[in-house]
Amino acid sequence: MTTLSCVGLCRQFGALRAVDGVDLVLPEGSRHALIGPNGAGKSTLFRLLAGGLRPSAGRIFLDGGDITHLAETRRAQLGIGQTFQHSSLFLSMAASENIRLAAQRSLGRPWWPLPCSFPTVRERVEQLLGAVGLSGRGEAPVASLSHGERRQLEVAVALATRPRVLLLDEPAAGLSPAETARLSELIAGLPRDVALLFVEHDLDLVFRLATQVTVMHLGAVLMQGTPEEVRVSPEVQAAYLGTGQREDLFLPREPE
Amino acid sequence: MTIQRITRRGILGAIGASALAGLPGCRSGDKGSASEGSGARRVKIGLVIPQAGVYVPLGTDLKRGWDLFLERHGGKLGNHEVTTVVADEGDSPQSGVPAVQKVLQSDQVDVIVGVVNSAVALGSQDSIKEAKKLLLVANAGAGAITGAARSPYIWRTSFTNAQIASVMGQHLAKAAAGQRVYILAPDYAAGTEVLTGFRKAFEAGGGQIAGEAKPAFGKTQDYQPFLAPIRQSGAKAVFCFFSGAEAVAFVKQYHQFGLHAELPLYGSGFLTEGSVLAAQGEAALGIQTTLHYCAELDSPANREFVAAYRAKYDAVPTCFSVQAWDAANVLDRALAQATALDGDSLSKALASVGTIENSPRGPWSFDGQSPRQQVYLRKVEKRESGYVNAVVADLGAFSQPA
Amino acid sequence: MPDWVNLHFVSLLNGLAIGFLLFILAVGLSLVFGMMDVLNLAHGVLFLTGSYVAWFVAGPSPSWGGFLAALTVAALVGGAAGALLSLACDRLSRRTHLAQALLTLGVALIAAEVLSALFGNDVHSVNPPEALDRSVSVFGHAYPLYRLCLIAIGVVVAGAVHWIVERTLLGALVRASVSDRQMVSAVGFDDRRVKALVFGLGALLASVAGVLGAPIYGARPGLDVTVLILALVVVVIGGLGSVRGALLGALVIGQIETLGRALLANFASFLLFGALALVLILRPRGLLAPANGSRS
Amino acid sequence: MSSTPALNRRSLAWAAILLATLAVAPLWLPSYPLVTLTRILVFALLAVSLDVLVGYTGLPSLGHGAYFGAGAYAAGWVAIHMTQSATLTLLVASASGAAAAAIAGSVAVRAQGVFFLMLTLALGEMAHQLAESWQEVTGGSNGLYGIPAVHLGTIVLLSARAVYWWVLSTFVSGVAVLGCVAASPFGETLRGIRDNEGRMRALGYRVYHYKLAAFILSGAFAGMAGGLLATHQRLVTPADGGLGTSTLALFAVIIGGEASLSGACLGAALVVLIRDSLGASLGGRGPLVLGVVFVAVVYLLPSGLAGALRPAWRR
Repeated sequence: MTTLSCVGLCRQFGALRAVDGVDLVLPEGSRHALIGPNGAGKSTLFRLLAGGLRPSAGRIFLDGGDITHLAETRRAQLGIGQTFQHSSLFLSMAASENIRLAAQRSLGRPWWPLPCSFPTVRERVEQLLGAVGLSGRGEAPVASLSHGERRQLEVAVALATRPRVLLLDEPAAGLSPAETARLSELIAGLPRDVALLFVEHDLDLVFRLATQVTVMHLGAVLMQGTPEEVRVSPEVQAAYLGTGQREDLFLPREPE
Repeated sequence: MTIQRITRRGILGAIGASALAGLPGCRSGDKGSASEGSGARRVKIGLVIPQAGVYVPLGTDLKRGWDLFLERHGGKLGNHEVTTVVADEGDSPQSGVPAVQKVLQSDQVDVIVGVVNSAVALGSQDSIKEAKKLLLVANAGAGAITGAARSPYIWRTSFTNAQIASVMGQHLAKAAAGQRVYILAPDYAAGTEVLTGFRKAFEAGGGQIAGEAKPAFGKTQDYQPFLAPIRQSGAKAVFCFFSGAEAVAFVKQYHQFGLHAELPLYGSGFLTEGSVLAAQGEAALGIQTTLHYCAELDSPANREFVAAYRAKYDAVPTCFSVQAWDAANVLDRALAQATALDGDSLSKALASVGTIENSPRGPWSFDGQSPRQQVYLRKVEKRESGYVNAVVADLGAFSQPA
Repeated sequence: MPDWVNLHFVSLLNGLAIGFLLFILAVGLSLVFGMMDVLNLAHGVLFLTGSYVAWFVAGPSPSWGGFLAALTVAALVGGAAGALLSLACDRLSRRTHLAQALLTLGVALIAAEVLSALFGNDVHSVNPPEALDRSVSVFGHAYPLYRLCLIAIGVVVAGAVHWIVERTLLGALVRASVSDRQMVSAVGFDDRRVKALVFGLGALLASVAGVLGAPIYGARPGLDVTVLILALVVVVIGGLGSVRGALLGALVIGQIETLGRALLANFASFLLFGALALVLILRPRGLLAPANGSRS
Repeated sequence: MSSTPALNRRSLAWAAILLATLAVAPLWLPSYPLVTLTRILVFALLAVSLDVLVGYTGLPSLGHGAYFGAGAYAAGWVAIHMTQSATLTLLVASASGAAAAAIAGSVAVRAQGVFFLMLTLALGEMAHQLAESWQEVTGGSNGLYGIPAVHLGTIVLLSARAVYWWVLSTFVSGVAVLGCVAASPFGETLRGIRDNEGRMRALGYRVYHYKLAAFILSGAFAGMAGGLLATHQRLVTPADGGLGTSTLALFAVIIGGEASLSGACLGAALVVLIRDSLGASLGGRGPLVLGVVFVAVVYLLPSGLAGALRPAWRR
């Protein structure tokens, strides 16, 4: 049963076609990686799927229903969780409160006007703190967390709402090898029914975790397939490393 | 006229207007009422006048009139040694009402004199009633103070808005018979009272109103949008009521846009009274107004008052100075006969004060706790000493219209 | 001319005069806010300073020399005050906008009281320079000559500011700072000097507007608040940080304050804020917000 | 600011001591300082209600006086024409504050940052103008005067002491309720919106509805403070709900230190003290003193009065 899919998705900024006719299918339990050089339109595609950006053309479906015109909030309520490339957290609060705020929306009653704490939410917070490796750091204010810890907290906050579709935007960026290893354990340990789409430049992580890979280049899908197919494909190497001579990249070509 | 113009200084100004004034030259601390002094009888009077905000020029005139009377009577009123406690009314009831409460409760004064702003006078009624102390209003002109919301403890030595305006209405009905008049006043309580007073008297005398406009109060600096319709209304004369900065702006722009040549301008006396006239300058020439006082009045009492005022302050007295002078005047007579200093006995004494024949504004008497007084027609003329409101005629004695 | 225009010609013309005066006042506030995110509540007091300078230097009925002297003194005083205010605000650059606004409000309160201590609380009116102190007939309607000149001055100032912002290095820096301040300092410009210059220019224009506005509004306590609110409305309606926005906002408010009051006399008091509310409801970022929408 | 709102043991002890001294104040305070203290409490409740909006939800409003004025006029009008029961007038005041806030909020909450600030300023000024020109109900610029003293059961709240105790008890219950709400999940959601509205949307929170709820809640308590004003001053004028009051309330919150109810109270006390008592004795130089205090506080106390009192690590 397909969870999230998009057909002919486009987004134009003036003349620039940042996302150009992308078709993507994300079935339940898939571990789908999205790779491509900078400026290929990966983040833009993410924001289109999450609802932060309105598409110029094309349609997006969730469990068969058309969610193209649904607002970001509504899509989140339907189970689409996302992390951000630049950590977007609640700086005046502690780490555990950040997670609690996210978990409270679905597990607790966020509009409850009297002080109280929901046991299910508390458990969820402890569990997630442990899962992302922040178990001792619950009470630390976010402002005092290191960059790596913030990336881990990002993932914990996204997971707190028990999303059915999880969009991770470069979760491993700036992590130390140890933290990256912990992150891949966490992702590997995700429940089978969660559909995961993640953008990543750390190709080792990609090839270890992903079951499906889509390579994007200049806004369009260059190739889709299993990690092995993508690893050996010449087009991908050309897209990443450039065509022919190396100089083309750096020296202006003399006019023929 | 109630210069009760809450020129909302908004963010910056409304904050001002402190409530407890400095206590110039008299003992501070709040010892109980001083009436039981050794031998000589004493009275403590709270002078509530604006010392901050846009009404400060009025506060200054009121204080000068009060001080001058005390100085010329050896600091005594009705053989009572007077202690004056000054409190700053500011420019809004937010500061005025606390000032009245302060002199009542903290300074334990026997009588309160002053109050420029009608909202303060009306707002302080309850504290005055509970304290059973006399409030002698020296300016606030809202009719309700001694009308609908009358209280035995609140008397007034100034005027009511409608009183001054209705006299001009009566006069114009005769003088400008058959000519339609356009009327104009700011959109607030006093402005409405003036226009209703004028309209009732003018239409009773057979006059016709050509049109009416009420510019936003305190928020209008440029009157051009209100001058254009005047020309189109086919009016032959204009009656208006503005005070302070608005009076200056209106009269100058009336002149700049060339209306002064075609349409003679009439007004309630405050349009050209005091420091406003100097700022208007040539634009005010020829404007006729009605008011219960004029510094040019040729009576022995006024000549002596103006000379003394000019000698002490090097300034020409205004109707505000006379109002405070007369407040001291009636207190002087009331305290002479009063048995005690509480509100009831002082009210009784005031009721039997009779005619104040030696007042600079001419003889007047209380009629329903507000003055029944002569109202004069004045016209702005240029003298070598500058512009003055010359007396044209004494239009007779008038009380507070119903 | 069509009858309707003829009927309200003077109001339309007056709307232009008041509009341009508001533009000279408000353009500084818009650039400073767009560039530095500082809501300068002392802008009104700068205008009032200009008005008092006009009364003090030029006197009630000024000659040409007196008026020009007043303009230069106001320009110097305003520019210096603006630069100082910019340095003062800069010390709070890491604080919230409201903290900076609180600082400017404190400064405004102090300055207003100092002015009323220096010049008293009476109303001081200033006549236009003699040569301009008369009415002329424009298409058969009497209209004060001074206000016509005001329109001319306004056009010149609008052109000058537009030229500075669009064509000069300082202008480029201003526009760059409006979109991304970190990048400007990263590229090597001393951020503080640029801000002091822009704040000074804005304040200079506000004081000059004070002198120009003196013959219309005079100089009195309380004028600073009225003018500040007008400037804030103009800036917000026009969109923050753009000269075109400030000009459009000023002309719109100029017309509302004149034509609007003439047409809807009994709603006069509601007009200004009704218009502001309406614009903000329809266009939450102002009529002409800069393309990228300044980060407010 | 620390994670747990100021409800932990130490500040509760502080609050208890303060409450005790306030409760016995009328026994030793002469009447005029008592009236000033009453005025401080009324204004402090307004500042606290505004802090829910400014400090907790991150929505600085320059028109909060309008709901204060709405509550005051409603309470005054009801006291004159219908009933003098203290509780009823207070309820009517809170309800009308909430209603006014609902109408204004539904429009204002859509805007962001300075545009929200200016929209609240515009709506506040229109309410102020309505109070000036709606002569029949609000008494126009002379204000609504002659509001009778209200009674609580059989006790008529006339003497300064009776009014003071009524205002104190309402103030304490108001601040207590708002303190609870601040510490509740709803309060935490508001703080989330203040910190990072975008992320809250991405987590599925319908931000508009929470902001509107905060606006109405804050308007209700501003209306309640307005009701206390009508009871205490027995006079309501347009200036009470005007720009002056709104600005003072906003900057009292900022001086006090945002997002701390105790800070808002301290800020309010300082502002009213300067405006009413200290400023007065300088012969009209009140605004000058206030200006100097504003500049001093913004430079010397970066985290406001409340911050200065709380130990550094919990900042």
